Amino acid sequence: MRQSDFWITKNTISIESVVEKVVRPKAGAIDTFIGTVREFTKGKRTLFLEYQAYVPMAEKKLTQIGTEIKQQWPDAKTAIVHRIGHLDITDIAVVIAVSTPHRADAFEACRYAIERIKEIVPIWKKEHWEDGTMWIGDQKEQQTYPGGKPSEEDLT
Amino acid sequence: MRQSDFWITKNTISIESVVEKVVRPKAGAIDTFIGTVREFTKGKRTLFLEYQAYVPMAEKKLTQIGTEIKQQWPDAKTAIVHRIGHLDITDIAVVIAVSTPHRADAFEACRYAIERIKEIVPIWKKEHWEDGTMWIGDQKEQQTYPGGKPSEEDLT
Amino acid sequence: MIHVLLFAQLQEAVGKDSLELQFTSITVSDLKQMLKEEYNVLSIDQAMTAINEEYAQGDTVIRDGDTVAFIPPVSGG
Amino acid sequence: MIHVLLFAQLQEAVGKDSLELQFTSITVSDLKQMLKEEYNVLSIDQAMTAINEEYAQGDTVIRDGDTVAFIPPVSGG
Repeated sequence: MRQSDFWITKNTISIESVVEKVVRPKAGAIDTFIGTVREFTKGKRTLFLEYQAYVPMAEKKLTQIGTEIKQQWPDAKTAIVHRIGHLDITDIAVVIAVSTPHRADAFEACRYAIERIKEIVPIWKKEHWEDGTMWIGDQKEQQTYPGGKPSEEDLT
Repeated sequence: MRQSDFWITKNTISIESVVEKVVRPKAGAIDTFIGTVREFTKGKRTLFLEYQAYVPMAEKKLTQIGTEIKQQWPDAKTAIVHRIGHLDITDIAVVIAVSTPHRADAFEACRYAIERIKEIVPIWKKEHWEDGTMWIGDQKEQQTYPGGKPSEEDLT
Repeated sequence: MIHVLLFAQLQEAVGKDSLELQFTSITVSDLKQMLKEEYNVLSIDQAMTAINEEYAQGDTVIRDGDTVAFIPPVSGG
Repeated sequence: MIHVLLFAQLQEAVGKDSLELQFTSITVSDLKQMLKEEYNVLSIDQAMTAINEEYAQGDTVIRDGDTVAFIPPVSGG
């Protein structure tokens, strides 16, 4: 079994392998978020996707998200895996699992994790549509960063 | 593969078998809730649990929850399985999976499903503690039903 | 004949998981009262009632052939 | 020597995934300006910058031996 609870992979993600990292006697609730490749976005048809990551930094930032969750929800345990490379429609791109003693925290912390992934983890998606390709950025629909940097709040 | 998306089982639950029922090209987000057997509740140590269900009605009520979700989130697809019988610490008692095009709906609908399970699905948990046993009721900490019935709102 | 199903603590209190009762019709409330007295199961007051797998109110009439289930506060999940 | 890593659209615009530059020290802003002119990659203005795998501000000084990554708006998940 892999050492870390936060990793990038080129292979198919097994949901069970992520969940088993957070199962424990203290926890009664596990929330998982699974991101899959959607065929249509705003009417455009996706044929497949390509994910690229700055792998060592991405794993560091996923780990940081786990630390942030621990600070906000001390009883939580988190595991996150993100896939890179070629992904087809319905393939799993990301799995997040958070276990907590009670369910409200699991839902909130898991939601927090996916939002943070979209803010700080260096992973990029290239859409391959029927009529062309494009690197997608800025999924959170934030403004661009005038100074070429996110605010302190975004990063810490 | 089993026909229904809502079922009661005496066997170990495979998370993947529930998730695969809601994976589809339209969906980009899947939220799953996994309920596991917790060892300590308010300082009391659980040795194991026993779940009992009124099986045909429980499956009907799980199906109803799926219908309720479809009404509130028309793009959602839901699958729910609940285990009964003897469960040990960390065993999975319930898995809910909801897929939607966008993630906010998946989180909300999945949360809705687990709350509704605790309101209307005829499943009971018997705690086997170190120092005795008890059928647990009223997890939602609602009042008892003076007329021996929940309100219309709870049931429809 | 009315088929009665009992679960969880009610099942243990009565010592059976089902009963067959010779009524042609009775309201939910009256049946509860009858069982409470007959088996001394006070906790039936906290139970919901389902007739043929659908929740029913106290004034609903149960008829010959119906299956009635008494449903203590649930604790699934 | 400064090691520069490029990803996504920046990688395609420059035509390389990394560069080795002969600076002993330069600020993030100056390096961006230099690359923008040299490779005509306007979109570097939208990129965040990481030095040795941690996000850095525009006035941070990059030193000999550092690894600098330009990070276009991310789209994981």
